[in-house]
Amino acid sequence: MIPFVINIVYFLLSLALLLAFIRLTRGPSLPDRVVALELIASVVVGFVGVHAIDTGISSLLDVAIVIALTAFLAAIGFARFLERGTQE
Amino acid sequence: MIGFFWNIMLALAWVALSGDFSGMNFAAGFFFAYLALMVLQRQVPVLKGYSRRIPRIIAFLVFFIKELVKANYRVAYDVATPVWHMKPGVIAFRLEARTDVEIMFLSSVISLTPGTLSLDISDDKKVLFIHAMFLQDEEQLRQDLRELEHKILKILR
Amino acid sequence: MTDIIVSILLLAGAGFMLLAAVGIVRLPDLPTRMHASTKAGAMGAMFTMAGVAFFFADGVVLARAFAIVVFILITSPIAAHVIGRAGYFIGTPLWSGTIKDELRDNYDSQTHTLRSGYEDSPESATPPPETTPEKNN
Amino acid sequence: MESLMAYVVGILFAAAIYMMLRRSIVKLVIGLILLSNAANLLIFVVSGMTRGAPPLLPEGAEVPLGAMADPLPQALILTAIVIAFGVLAFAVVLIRRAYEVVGTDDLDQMKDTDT
Amino acid sequence: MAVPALHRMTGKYIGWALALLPASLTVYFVSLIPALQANGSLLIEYAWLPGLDITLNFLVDGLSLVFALLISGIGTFILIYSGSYLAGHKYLARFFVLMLSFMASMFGLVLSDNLVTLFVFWELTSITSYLLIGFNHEDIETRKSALQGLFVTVAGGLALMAGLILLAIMSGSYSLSEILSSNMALHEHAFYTAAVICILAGTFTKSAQVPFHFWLPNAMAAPTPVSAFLHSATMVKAGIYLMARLNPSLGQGELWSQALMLFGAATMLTGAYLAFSSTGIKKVLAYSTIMALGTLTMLIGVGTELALTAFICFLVAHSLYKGALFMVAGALDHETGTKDITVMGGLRKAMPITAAIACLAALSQAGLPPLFGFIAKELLFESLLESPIWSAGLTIATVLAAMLLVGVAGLVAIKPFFGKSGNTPKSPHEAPFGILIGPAVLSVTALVFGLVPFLPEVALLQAAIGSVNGAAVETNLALWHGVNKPLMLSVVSLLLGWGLLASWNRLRSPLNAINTSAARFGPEAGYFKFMEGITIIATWQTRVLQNGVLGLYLLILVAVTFGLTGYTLLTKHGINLTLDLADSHFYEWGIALLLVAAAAFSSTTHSRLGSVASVGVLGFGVALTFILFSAPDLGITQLLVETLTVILLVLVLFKLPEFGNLSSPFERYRDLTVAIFAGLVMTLVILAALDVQYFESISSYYIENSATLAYGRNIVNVILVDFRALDTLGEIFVLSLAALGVLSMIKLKAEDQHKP
Amino acid sequence: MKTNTLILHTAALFIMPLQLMFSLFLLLRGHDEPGGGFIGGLVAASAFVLYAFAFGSTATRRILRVDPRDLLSAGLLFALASTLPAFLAGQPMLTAHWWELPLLGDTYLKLSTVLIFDIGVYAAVLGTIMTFVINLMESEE
Amino acid sequence: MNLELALPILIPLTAGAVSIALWRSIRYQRIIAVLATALLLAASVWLLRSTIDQGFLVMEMGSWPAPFSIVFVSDLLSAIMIVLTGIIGLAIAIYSLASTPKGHEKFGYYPLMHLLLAGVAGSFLTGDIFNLFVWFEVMLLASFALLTLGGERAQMEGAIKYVTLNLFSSAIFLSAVGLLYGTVGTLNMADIAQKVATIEDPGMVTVISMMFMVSFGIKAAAFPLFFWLPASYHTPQVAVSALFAGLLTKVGVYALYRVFTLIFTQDVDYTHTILLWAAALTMLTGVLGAAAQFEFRRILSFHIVSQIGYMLLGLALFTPLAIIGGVFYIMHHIIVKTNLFLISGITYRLLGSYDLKDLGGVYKERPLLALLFLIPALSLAGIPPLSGFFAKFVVIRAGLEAEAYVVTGIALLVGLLTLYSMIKIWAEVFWKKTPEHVTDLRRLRGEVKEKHNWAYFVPVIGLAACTVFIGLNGQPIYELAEMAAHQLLNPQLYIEAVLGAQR
Ligand code: NA
Ligand code: NA
Repeated sequence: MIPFVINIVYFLLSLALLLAFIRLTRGPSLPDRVVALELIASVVVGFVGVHAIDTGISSLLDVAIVIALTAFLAAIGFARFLERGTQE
Repeated sequence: MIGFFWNIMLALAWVALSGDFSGMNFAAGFFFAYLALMVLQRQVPVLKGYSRRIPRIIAFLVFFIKELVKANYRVAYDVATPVWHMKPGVIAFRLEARTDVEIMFLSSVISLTPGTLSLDISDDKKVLFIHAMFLQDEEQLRQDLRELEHKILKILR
Repeated sequence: MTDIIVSILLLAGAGFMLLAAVGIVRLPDLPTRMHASTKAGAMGAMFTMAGVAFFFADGVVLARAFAIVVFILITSPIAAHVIGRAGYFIGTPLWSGTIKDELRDNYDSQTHTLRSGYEDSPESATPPPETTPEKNN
Repeated sequence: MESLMAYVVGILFAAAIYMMLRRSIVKLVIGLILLSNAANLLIFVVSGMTRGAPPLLPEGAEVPLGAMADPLPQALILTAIVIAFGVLAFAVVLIRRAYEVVGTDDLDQMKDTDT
Repeated sequence: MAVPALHRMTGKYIGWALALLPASLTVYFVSLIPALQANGSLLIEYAWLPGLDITLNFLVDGLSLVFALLISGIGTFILIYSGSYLAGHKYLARFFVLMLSFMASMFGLVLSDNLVTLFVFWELTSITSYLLIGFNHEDIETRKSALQGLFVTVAGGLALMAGLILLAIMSGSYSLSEILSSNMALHEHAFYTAAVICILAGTFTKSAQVPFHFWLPNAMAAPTPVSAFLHSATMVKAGIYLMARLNPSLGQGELWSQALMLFGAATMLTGAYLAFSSTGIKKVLAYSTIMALGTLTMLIGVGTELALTAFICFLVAHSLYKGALFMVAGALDHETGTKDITVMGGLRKAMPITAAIACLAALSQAGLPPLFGFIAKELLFESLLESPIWSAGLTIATVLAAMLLVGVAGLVAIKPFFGKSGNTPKSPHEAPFGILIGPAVLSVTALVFGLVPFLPEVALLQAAIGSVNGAAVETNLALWHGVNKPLMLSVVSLLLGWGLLASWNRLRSPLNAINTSAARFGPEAGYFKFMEGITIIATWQTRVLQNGVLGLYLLILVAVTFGLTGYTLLTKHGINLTLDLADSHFYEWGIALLLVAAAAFSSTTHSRLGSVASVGVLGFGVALTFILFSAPDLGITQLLVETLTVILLVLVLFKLPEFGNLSSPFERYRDLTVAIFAGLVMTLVILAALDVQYFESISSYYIENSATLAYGRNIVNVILVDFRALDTLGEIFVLSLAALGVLSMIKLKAEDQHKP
Repeated sequence: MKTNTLILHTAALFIMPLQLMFSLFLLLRGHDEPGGGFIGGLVAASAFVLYAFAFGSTATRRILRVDPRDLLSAGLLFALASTLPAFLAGQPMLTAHWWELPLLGDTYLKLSTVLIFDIGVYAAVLGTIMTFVINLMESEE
Repeated sequence: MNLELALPILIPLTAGAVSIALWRSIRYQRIIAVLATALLLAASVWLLRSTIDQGFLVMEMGSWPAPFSIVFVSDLLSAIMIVLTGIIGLAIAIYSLASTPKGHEKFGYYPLMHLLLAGVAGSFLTGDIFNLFVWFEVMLLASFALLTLGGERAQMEGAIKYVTLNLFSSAIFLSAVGLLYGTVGTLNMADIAQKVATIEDPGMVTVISMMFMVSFGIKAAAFPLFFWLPASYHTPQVAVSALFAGLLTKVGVYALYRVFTLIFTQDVDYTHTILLWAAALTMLTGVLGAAAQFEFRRILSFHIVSQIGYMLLGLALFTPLAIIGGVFYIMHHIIVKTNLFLISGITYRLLGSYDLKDLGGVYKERPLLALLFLIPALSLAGIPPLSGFFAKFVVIRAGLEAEAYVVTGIALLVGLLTLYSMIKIWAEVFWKKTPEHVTDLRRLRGEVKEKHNWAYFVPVIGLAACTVFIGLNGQPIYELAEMAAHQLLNPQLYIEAVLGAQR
């Protein structure tokens, strides 16, 4: 049962990745793209979790910790950019 | 929060001293450190009331997760159905929270709660501007937010 | 039994992620998209991690999964806040169906100040009446 | 998976080179990023891709219990990633500085030094 | 280096002081004459670079001794002469340094036993000659002339080097004595033709043979002592020396003798004609030198014993009279302030001694008895009359040349001193003693040798002739052989020459006109075309290749890289475009799709931040690939680096403009084609590499020993910090270098701006 | 645009210590589990980058206490110092040395040149990235 | 253990790290600069001595056995290159004391110099193909930073090209390493060589060798991959130009020599023929490029390209004599080319320009400097008896013996054109009258006393002395080259030294 479910989960997550990427390409504004990027980071966390179960390797969770702790920095960077950009 | 930080530091010290870097050992270290801080908090002012908060935090988490699941359904429904039921808008929410930590915590929780998103705080820190997805019943929303705020302040104060 | 719980949790997690993704594709403007991505993303991660914790049924893994959830809960609203705010202030258009905007009027784009509308009221613990703050334009 | 990834790597190389051939210095930098990603992936692909067997020995074990992914290319790629990062940081600041002093982002206008 | 110090000590007598050096050498060389051996004897032996068979062995035989004596003897007087001629010149010390260096190189050239050593000195003479021609280097024409001389002689020198190497390969030795003593039939060797052509290219340029003769008259920009010494007596004869030297080995081939006769005769005629039609006294002398050089070459080509005897005699005679005439020309120039013969006249009153010396030398040049020049000319005619081939043609040519030469001698010796007084810039006086001693001694020597020819013959010339011939030769030099064919020819040429001289003033303008129009097609024009051509080609090449457009540079690099790789793959391995659908899970397809989409979007979007975000997605995709395929450390690193990269880009980009659309559609399609080609080649190479995994990886060692020997369970980390820690050490230095570079780029500029 | 950074400020103060601790954790146990000096250094750098975004470059310099460049050189010198024991023992460069320092009772502090090396890597990576970021931010201001 | 094998990288790395730590104290950095490079030279001579005595020195880093460890290997080629690195390092360090602008010193000039030397030394010593990549990057980043130090417009334009094209090269190199590892499963060059030799159908190896050839060809500035060099080498301050001119491209050449004698000898007819034509065209395009230039350092830069061709010719002909010639040429070239750049710096100092049009009159006022120029310039042009002559002589002889007439002819022609360029510089800078617009002649006449003036001349005189020494006393140098060539043409020796005879 688990392998079947896991495949479904992989499928859903892949779909989520691609959909998020579609938003990233469409924009239209930079914040829209950033939101999509953030979501992709979250989906990768999901991928990591599922993969940890799939392979039985709990060490993979460290990857998820890193994403959780640092991925949002990119968003802050972009936001900073936007703030600076309109200053001029 | 300083208490929590110290708790973690002590736990890490425990781990380092025992030379066993496993997670279980860390948990043990955390527990022992918690006990130690419980004892200490009477003497050290910044640690005041630290030990009492852990149970409250857990209680809040349970409440929060419940809210999260409940309200997520509404967003899900609207996203999944072809017609938009939402009535989005930005509202100004007068804050009771005063300190930066309180405000930050509240705004984060609001952002995590489905249907609401903290946009910004007024310069005098009195009002939180919130984007809400379902402004069909604004009063109800404001009441819910107020309740949430109270619960948070209870933990933090 | 574990398998079933884990499966449900994983499917829920993945479902939320997909929901978030569909949300950001479908929803009409930046704030609404952010509603979808922030919440559903966090939810998805939470459920997935719960599944992981159940699957391994191990203290260390539990601690890690818990840490991941906590971290996501801390960081994702911060990201949402900075992006949402920046997006709003650079003038990303709101959906035409937006019914209310109490921020726009309090923001002075020349001086970059954001008023609360309560500048004169005292620092009281008692909440003021829950009405729309009077506009003093 | 390796054969599929061979195509992906090829496409990454193509995209990288196409970007590097553009006249805008910003595109040049994007091209450099793509290029280093492509090269790293190439190493990963040609030295064999193994599913679900990271080169971590279980606690207490001295030798692996089963087959294990090749750790050596991973170490190489890790080194290459970090080097590429350093290089990229340099390149990024370089293009900014070049833009400041030359006053254009058009590479075709940066040809005074050659002849 | 001691010269400047000596200059300070001796003041204006520096020339005399330095002349002691060659003078003592002359004595030394004379002392060697009695001990001369048939095969020559080694003076010094020193293994310079034995690995390459390069030795510093000096060999003395008749030929080299003749040359050595010419160098040291004439050199002695030239140094004295220079001291007076250039008295008070600011850079006299530098001049003497160069002269002495040249002299030393010249000695080395004629005495070397080793081909490479000989070549070393050969090139040194070219360089010192260059520096001496350009002694008055602030004048642009002088610099051009110096360059021309150098360029032509070095070009020939390079050919000579190849030729000498070929010769060494043929004969198996770099030692002249070994080559000459071995009796190999070199002309049957496959390399013979190439070697001869290369060597002759070297000697012809050095000795100003047609068509390379044009540099020599231009070299007259040098101070007169230089012209007298280098460009008449010694350096230009280096080529002659080498041909004479190699004649025994290479002379058996027809190519050798015919080429020498042909080019020699042509040079002789050209030189004689140009000498006669020139007006500058130094030019006249230079062209007559060319004529003499041609004659010498021709005589080697004829190659009979008689011809070689004539060769040696003519060589000596020419060196004596030409050295003297040049020094006289210098004296005239020095005293009158002009080099133009047309304005000189009647100088015998003001400069009687000079006039006497000039007459003596000119008589020798014209081949009149009782001077040594006469003996040489008689031998010349005689040998040509007996030449095995082309006898008639060569004889006629030589008579013509001799006739012109008589005219030339008259021009130099009679025109300035007799007749009407000219209008010269300076009012002339007799030249000082230092200037006159040289030409006087040389002319008198020519007279003495003419009167008692057996003196040099017995002592030296016979041995020299033997060296050129490769075997001993019996000779019998005498002033008077009775009335014979050669004498008749001499008389004919004398009379005709006299006639020419008489009509010189009338001939001058038509000859000038002919020369100017001929010059447009002459070899010198070729030289200028060549130099111009180099510049044109160079400029064109630079414009095409080094055009400053980075895109084109990169395009070429990419095309070469993948063209070469792809071609090699196609021809050496074969291509195989496969795609195994079964071995990938569907979600892996999803990730692959994400990677491709992210790459494609980031390289096609018009939004630079969209591109950056897309690159971020690509990073996530790559990280995911790492994670799914057992590389968690890589995944983590990739994620962190990607985030930091995005942050860096964002920090920097806001100072930069949006993407512009700068390229034309053609450029875009061209680049796209190349990029797709590159990607395709990469794919094919990877697919091919996946097929051929010849050996097991060495990684099993790390896996087995990580825990037990390196005490770590994360093998990747153990490799990074222990098994291959050096990589990591290098890597952190790379990072720190990037940091330093960034730091200086940002901060150094800021500091500049603060400066006033 | 307005620069109200209350939320970011406060959040940074919470998150940064977490990141820093996690980075040390990654550094110390990197020999056995995913992590190590690089990854640890990158995470630590993220922490300071967050701080820099929230509070600006001057404040970040203040909490770093030393110039990032000094951090960098300290890292390099640490890594080089780890070659000293092998050097003194006359062994090939970078030969690892392991020591167990006895602490109270039967606990030991495990030290090795490998760890020193990894710490050097950590510091160098942190120093490098902070040099990039702080200087870039200063050049904007 | 062979300490001398580690010192050539440990000394500059430590000096670099310490110099960064002493960032604010320029005085100490200057002292360390000279001290460390002098130590490096001493260590390199020690290394050369040991290598001559023992043939090969091998150090297995971390005491792990080869091929699992990274090994440092010194054969004669490596040792020679290291000695040259030491010589150039010391010369540049001393010269820099006088020539480096204050601002550059304050922003890490000295640490960058040390680390560049470390990268170069590491590249010469490593016996591991990936480690070579790492040292290449160290060198590359150091050169990036040095190239941009100062931030002038020309520097930035040049640097963008330099950086881009070199990074492309690095990416190709890295990919090639990956492909090679994928095919033979090892990184140790000796191990690779041994394994490649046993492959029956080595077509794929040849394919990979092309990528190495291109990548190293870019680093070496071979035709048609050299564009980055003339675009950038004249832009930084002169000591940096000189350092680059002496060492950087030679690392590429060294790498080509290493892999195309040790590893990729399975299809010599194909690979080395490509090299041969690349060599010929490199010589020709380089020298023609120089002929079109009228700026001191640009002329010199193009000549680097041209002479790389000679070095490649040695490798391409692949006969013992040819390799000897190539090695000899490398030794000669590094010293001479560095010196010429240093001299261009002095004339720049005297007259304030690198443009030949704005220079002149140096021979008249500074005869010693003129002599110091003539030595390397004529040596570069292959005029005997200077070092360049023997280098050229050997290569030409090897070419003729190998019956490669066209290429040899080109080599000869290129020698002539090289002389043409050097003479152009001589005539314009030294012979010509000082141009009218130069009004302040006090510097030229030496009437202004310069601080640290000695530091300009000591290295120039030292390098000129080396050139003359090699010319007059070529035998020991030739023997070195001969031994190096012997080792290069017998890769079995290298393999046995690294992996032990039992394998
Ligand atoms: Na790279
Ligand atoms: Na390079």
